[in-house]
Amino acid sequence: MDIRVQAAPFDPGAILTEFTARQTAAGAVVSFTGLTRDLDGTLTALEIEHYPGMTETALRSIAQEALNRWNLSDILVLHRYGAIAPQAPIMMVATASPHRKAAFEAADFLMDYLKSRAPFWKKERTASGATWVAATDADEAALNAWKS
Amino acid sequence: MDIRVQAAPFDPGAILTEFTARQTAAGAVVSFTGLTRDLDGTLTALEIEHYPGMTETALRSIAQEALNRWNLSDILVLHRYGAIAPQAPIMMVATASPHRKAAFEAADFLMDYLKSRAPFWKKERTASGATWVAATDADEAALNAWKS
Amino acid sequence: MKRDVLYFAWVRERIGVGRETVESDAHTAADLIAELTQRSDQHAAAFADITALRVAYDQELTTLDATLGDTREVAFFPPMTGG
Amino acid sequence: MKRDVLYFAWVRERIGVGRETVESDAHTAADLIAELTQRSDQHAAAFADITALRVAYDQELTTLDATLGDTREVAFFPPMTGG
Repeated sequence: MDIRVQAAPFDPGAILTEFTARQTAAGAVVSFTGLTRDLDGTLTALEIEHYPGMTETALRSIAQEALNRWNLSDILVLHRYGAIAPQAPIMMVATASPHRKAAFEAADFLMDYLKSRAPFWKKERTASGATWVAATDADEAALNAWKS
Repeated sequence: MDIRVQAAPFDPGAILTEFTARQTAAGAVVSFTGLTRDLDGTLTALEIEHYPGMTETALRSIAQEALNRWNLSDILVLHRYGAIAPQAPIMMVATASPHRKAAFEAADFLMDYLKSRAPFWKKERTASGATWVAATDADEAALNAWKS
Repeated sequence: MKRDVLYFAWVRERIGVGRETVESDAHTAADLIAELTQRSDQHAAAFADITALRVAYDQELTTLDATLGDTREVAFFPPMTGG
Repeated sequence: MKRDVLYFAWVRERIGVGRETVESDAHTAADLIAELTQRSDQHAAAFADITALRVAYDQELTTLDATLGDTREVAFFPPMTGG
């Protein structure tokens, strides 16, 4: 389990290379990378606030839950905080498993949990001001789907 | 759409870096990398035969089907043929979308289709001989799940 | 007892500080909110709609009606938006 | 008419060649198999269990009972195992 909370930018490809190279029992590696979206071209920066004491603990606990539910040989979760440029990587998860379905499901699960259960808050900054990103009902619905 | 059929080894991280860098409208990038498994340590090489005239056409048609079904800004499919060393990358798919669920589902779909509808055949070579890998009922079942 | 109360995101912005220490014998986070609301108009504004709030006791997510017990650190924040 | 017949994976190995040109007026791939089976013991062995086989006409997957029409290239192979 490799959990990283950092302000520094990262290259998803470099992380994937490193993650893939250390797998010895996996046939399947899935990665998810979240990028700052800038759909109307007005974003100057995304700012991410987090809860320093709690963040890493929460991410570990989410990753452990995935390890309990699926046959995984490895998990990586990396999440940035602070100011993030438009179209830059915000966060990444990677899963390795002998089975591709397990790798896919676990990565999807990690994203759903991370979105609503890890203490990060996004604020979008544009030329005309700054707005906190609102959580959506869809986020909770996605989470509930894993409980059935 | 970026479709590659090649004998040469590749670095999944380098491909992901390149793929991520060219996305301008996506918030979500999912990648899947398939590695040669060597569960009991006896594999000397995996050999992949393909149908040169048909392979790229089949991959394009599978990728087009994914573009029709999901809101995707980009797709990459890369598949090797020839001799592949143990624990080396065999193939990779990557999807980019404004929405993470679309990126996940499309990558999962691509893998299921690619496994049973693209003309590749795997042969496992060990010290004691060589065996063609058999398709499983699970492969067809995975495909049928997308039809409902 | 003395407790550290932490605020994040717009809760922090409305209250104007990220952390304060309060002397409180509140039984639950909901009770603690009732006390904090008296502190200033900013507090009252931040806690106007508690259905919009989430809470952690000693860095673990819980609910506003959970018993505080010997919790040392209580954090209030909006629904999380990571990922 | 003349048709190119291609074999892959263990079908190719059993027959001993990857490609041959045949003169055939077969109506379907199943009919073509019946003709090919007469060619050699190897062909007969490769086509012993046709439920294990997949077929492509001019590089498109189809079924053994599909009409060949003016198909120029017919390929026989086991279920695919890519990915």
